[in-house]
Amino acid sequence: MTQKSWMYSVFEAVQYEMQQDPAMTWIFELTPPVASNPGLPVINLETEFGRKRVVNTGIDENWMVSAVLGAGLAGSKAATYIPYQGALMPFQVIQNVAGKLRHKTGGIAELPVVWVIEMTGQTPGFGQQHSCYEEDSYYMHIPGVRTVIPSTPYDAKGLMHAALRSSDPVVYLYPAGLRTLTEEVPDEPYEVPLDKAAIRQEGSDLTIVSSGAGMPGVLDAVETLTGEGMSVEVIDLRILKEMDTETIVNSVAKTKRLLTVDQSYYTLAPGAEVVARAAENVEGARFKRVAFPDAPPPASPEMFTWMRLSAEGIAGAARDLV
Amino acid sequence: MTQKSWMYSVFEAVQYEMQQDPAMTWIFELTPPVASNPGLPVINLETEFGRKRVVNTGIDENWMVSAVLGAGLAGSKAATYIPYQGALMPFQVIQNVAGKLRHKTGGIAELPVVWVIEMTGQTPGFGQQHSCYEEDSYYMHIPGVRTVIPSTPYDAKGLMHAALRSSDPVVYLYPAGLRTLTEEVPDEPYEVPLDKAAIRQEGSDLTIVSSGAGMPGVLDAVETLTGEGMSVEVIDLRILKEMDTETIVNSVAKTKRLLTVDQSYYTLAPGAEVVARAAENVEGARFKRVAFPDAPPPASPEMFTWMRLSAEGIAGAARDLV
Amino acid sequence: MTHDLESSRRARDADAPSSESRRGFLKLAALTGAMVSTTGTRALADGDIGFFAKDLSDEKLTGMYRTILRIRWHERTQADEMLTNPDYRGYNHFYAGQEAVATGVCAALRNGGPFDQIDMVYSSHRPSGHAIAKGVDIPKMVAEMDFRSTGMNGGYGAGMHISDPTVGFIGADGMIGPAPVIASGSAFSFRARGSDQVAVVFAGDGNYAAPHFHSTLNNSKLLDLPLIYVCENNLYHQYAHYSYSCPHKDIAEAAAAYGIPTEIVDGQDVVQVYNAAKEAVDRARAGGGPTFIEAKTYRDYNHWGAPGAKAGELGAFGYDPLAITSFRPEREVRAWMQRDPVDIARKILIDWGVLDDAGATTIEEEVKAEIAAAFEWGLSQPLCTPEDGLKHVFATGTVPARQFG
Amino acid sequence: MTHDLESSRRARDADAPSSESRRGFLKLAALTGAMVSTTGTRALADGDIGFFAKDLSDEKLTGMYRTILRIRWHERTQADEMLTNPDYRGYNHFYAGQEAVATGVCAALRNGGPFDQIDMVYSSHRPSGHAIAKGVDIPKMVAEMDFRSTGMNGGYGAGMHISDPTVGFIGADGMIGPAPVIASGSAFSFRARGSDQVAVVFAGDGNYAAPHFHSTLNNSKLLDLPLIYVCENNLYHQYAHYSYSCPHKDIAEAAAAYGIPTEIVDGQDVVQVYNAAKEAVDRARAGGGPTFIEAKTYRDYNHWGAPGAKAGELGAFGYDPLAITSFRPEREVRAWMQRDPVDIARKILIDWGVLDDAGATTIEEEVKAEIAAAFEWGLSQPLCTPEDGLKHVFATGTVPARQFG
Ligand SMILES: Cc1ncc(C[n+]2csc(CCOP(=O)(O)OP(=O)(O)O)c2C)c(N)n1
Ligand SMILES: Cc1ncc(C[n+]2csc(CCOP(=O)(O)OP(=O)(O)O)c2C)c(N)n1
Ligand SMILES: [Mg+2]
Ligand SMILES: [Mg+2]
Repeated sequence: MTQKSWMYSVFEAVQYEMQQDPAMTWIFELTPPVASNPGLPVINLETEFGRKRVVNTGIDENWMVSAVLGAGLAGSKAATYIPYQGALMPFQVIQNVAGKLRHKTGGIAELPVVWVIEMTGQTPGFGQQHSCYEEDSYYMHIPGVRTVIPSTPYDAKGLMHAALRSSDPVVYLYPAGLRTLTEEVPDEPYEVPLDKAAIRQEGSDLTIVSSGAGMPGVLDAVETLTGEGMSVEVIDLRILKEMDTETIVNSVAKTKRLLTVDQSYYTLAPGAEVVARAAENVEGARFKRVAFPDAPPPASPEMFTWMRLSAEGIAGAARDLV
Repeated sequence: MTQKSWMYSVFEAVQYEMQQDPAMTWIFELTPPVASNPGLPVINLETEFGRKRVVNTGIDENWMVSAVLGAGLAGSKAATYIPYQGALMPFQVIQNVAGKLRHKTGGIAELPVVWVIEMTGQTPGFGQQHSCYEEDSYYMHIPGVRTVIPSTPYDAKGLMHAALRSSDPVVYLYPAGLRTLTEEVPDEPYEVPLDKAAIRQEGSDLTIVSSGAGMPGVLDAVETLTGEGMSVEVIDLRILKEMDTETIVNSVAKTKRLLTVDQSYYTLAPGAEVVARAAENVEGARFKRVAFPDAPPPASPEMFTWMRLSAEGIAGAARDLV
Repeated sequence: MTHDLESSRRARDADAPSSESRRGFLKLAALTGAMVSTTGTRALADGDIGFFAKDLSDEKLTGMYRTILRIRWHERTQADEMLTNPDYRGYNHFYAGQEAVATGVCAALRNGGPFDQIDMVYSSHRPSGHAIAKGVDIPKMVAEMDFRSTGMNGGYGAGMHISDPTVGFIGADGMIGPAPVIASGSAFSFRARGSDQVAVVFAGDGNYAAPHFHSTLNNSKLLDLPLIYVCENNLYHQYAHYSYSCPHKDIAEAAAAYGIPTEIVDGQDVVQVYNAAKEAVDRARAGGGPTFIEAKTYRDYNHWGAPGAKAGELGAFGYDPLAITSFRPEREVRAWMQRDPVDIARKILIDWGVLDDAGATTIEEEVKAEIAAAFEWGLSQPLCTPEDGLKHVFATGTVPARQFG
Repeated sequence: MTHDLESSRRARDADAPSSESRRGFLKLAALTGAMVSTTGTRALADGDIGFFAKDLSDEKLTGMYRTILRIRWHERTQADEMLTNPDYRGYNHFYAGQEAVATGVCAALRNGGPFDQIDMVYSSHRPSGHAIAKGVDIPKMVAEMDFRSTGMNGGYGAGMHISDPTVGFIGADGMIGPAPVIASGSAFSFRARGSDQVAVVFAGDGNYAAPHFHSTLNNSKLLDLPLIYVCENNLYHQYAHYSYSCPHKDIAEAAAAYGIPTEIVDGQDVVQVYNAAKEAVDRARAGGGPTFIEAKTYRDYNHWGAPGAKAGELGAFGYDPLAITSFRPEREVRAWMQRDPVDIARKILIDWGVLDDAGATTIEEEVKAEIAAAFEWGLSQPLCTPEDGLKHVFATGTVPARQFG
């Protein structure tokens, strides 16, 4: 076990799977398939596997995603890395082709494909268009596609292995803000299951549910709240589709208080679904949602840092609820 | 006042606005801008306004939507009719350009544009890909775009007038299944506001919230339920963005029972947002959602008619809840 | 259930040995050469229709004729079902008139064998001709199109979504735009894994205007992908002539601009189509990259279903009521129907001495019987079980019902 | 705050009377003609650089020189801020090296007057040169780029989203793909309402691969739209040479395939760019449809911000650390910087007798002072009010805060 960055952990999984399967391909555009980590060899997929299998293409994210789909249909494991700027360019082909393919063929089509789709780090100054934190909702509504959103290097690696080994298409949301997050990550391959939320902390007063780049702020807030004597149960969704209802409902049944935390816009953020499932299944609970307002993210750092998630905002909402 | 079809009512509004504004344009692909109605003159935008203003284009819905956006930015009122097959082709430009334009320019950009986007009628046999009932959720999550979904000919006309007169971009969802629905519709122009839900019936035992092509089934179910002595309040959302929270919360505060009904897939259907808003604001209520399962719509009529909304399914869920 | 796909599959196998002597080509050219032209680098002598087909076995040539007939009679039978049988629920975007295109192309492909060696075909909303030419099981396709649980795809997909990867028929796609791009992805994977397979996409003239057209050709050229783009230019997209969406007279010009070899062929003549496809396939297998084939053709029916058609008769007439900007004149339909791909193929085979008139008629009768049996079998199959709609969303498991709250 | 946009706006006005006599063109051609070529129908005599610019007033020509300098010094000042001022938060995708393109094109446009008569420019992620050339208020742009509440867009948009429709600068767009298609929509509306306005889009070589490229050119040609597509081919997209995404040597070939008139110009030479733009504008105003101009050019800085640059010096050197497949060699940067658009413009004006050396230097000093003042003003402006982020989502009202639960 070594301390590894999120980025390195992801590429370690990809490298391993490409070594195992000589047909597997990787398509990229502006994010080089390169990762380095102190004390470990540099990973460079392009030089290791050559330019027939690892291709640097033009600015056409729809082609990238569609090509990977076609490779999968032809029996080759395939993946691509879509930078956040192009996060929704390939939406239609995922929504109306890929997600429906297995079903429309009566179970015949196999789709061993992974689309890594970046979500921007919440960098002040980037402004409206370079701020795709919102895509989680769009991809989560699609049936037939497993949409995952890791929040730790450990999960990032394990979910990448699981995704690449699955014959279902996987949208692997990559929160760019977590790229340099570091933790102990095993060197050998392992899988994190594609259908289980993670309980990051157990508690009895309140359930907080978040995912992806929302998690660090939640954990900070929870540290404060715990210091104040509140017993918080923290759930990291990890999987948006199929969402792990059981873990959520069991927790809310216990705490009777649910706070959801989303970087996405309030309306129909993943938290809406979490609240709705809990509300359908648990009586007499109380609910609250913290999210980005229903406004595009402004460029001005003053406006933006006030509008995005903060540990204080989360903690304040938690106090209100309990 | 004359009995008019949904389709005729919509084109009556478009025709009027094009007569008022000689710069206004209409772009179509396979849906001719033609409507007829017993006792009324045929409307044919192409012959009336000529092929410079009314254009029949190739199969490129992204161009259609983008062109309308560009026309709007250049100061021309503009609209297009996107058939359901292309419902998500122009998604990115609406999500990442149009919805953010006013905000990113600090309020300067004016966008007097309307994108009519069809949702399929729930015709058995069409199957997965020709079944875009799901788009309401995708468009509803976008800030900066007013997304409306009329369910009656009266609203269809009034919302079209309001949409064409608004300087905000409007996604006007057109449930194709309602095309031939008929009611009394005034001949003169009028507006239905872009921010108000409609209470279709008042009641005290239960609130049912639905929209668009979900409404006829709800009204049928409510007739049965009323016959059984249940007092149902029926809300037609009409506007998905900005959703009229007040009407929903007031109703649920009264009835303490909320049933949402969506043609869209269960996960993150508009009903998720309705439930979440009510759950945040009303304590001690009970909630239930009826929706299409998280599966693509199969072609087989046996499978499909069992999976889609039905008045019996809705009535059954209502009885369970009360 | 009587249908014999084996023999025709063998006949369609492009890799079968071909030892026959050359045949009287110039004679044929006089019959069919009118529309021949190319934009590729290879210039054909005036009146010359190419050469590959001359070396095919009688069995293979007869198989092509049989395939054309199968497509035709499948459609005529289905159209009659739609027009006369109130219990029939299937539908189709009919391919009649265009049969020689699918047949000629697929005859140049590898249609059987292990999945990692077979050539792959991507089809459109107008798929039944491509499917039959690629070798799918017709009775199962008939069952699928009428939503039967034993259909090719369990009744889940029907008309616009039929698929059978075991013969390399990746399948129909109801959307205009995505299929060619996805097909280029299959071609990408062939090249990456060092396979000599080729990917073929059939797309209409309407697909030209889709933004995906550019992506497909650009990336195929840049990466030298073994992709064959077969543009079936039947002059119309849904309700408008292609000149409303394309500034080129020949759509192939657009492909040539990328530096991609192109061929324009008479899509009514299966031999011409085969020759062009064979050359494209050979080039692609040898690592020479993509080819764009434009087949000039026409559909006998209207865009969708059988409006304007009469039971027992081929073709649909009268203006399509929804086509407001640009009509499909009845005279145009009748003129094109004079150049029927069935008749042309039959004449060629008789002219070449592959068949005589009686032999051709026998094949036609056999095919009619085969198709009749396919419908008899298909339409007697069980309907689907409602709850099964919750299956096959993912590889495993069933999603919950949500329609009852 | 001292900045005088009025005079330069007047100078840039393409409709201003032009009465000057012709000037010594052949001499100039020897200086700048090396890279000239065209794919359009108009063939230029060898060594001839076109003719429109000869008839411009001294004031207009001087205005173009001033514009180039404004763009240059705005960027050098901003780069220095980024490199030396830890409080400076703005950023940019620098345009230095490409100034002649924006300047030459916008000099041929109508940049003032009522909104329904002005020509409209769509820009990219690399917008500050286009913005200045179109005539935006530079101090307000400086304020915007540093997120100030009195900035051009209230601090909401900053670097990648600047916009000022009052001068027809519809604005920057951070995405690769959409802008050209949207620009074609403005052109569509001009034609529909019978206006003689033109729409111009500036897009990089990277934009070629986007599927939108096809949509833009295809529809512009089909509908004869008054659109001028200015492709700034600076050889690289973010971290790869354009040959990784485009099979053409000249991207203009791709446009010519649609039947669109094309011009390839030396993007370092403002006069060549102006001439091509003038011809395109005249054609578009007269109803002759679109033109595609490919300007061969180069950027002095790396893709984004100022890595590899030194304060007080022009350009950035050293390999971009993220560019793994395809490098931008330092020698290439240095070679292109020899053909500096500022120097070329200055030489032309002196050669033509429009300016003498002292006059040129005076203008440069004036511009430096103007830009210094713009930064002084811009960076002393108030910051934004956090709550204002909830405004301007719609034309009226404020959306609710949701970040506190
Ligand atoms: C994205 C999209 N938009 C619209 C349609 C509706 N549509 C189905 S087929 C068709 C016409 C296709 O024309 P062409 O490609 O020429 O094929 P043909 O029908 O002539 O075989 C259209 C517009 C669609 N299926 N997908
Ligand atoms: C859809 C999309 N994908 C990726 C990006 C990231 N990106 C920004 S600029 C750029 C390169 C653009 O190259 P080019 O068009 O040549 O313009 P240049 O930067 O050279 O001026 C890329 C890939 C983006 N902005 N939008
Ligand atoms: Mg066609
Ligand atoms: Mg470039």
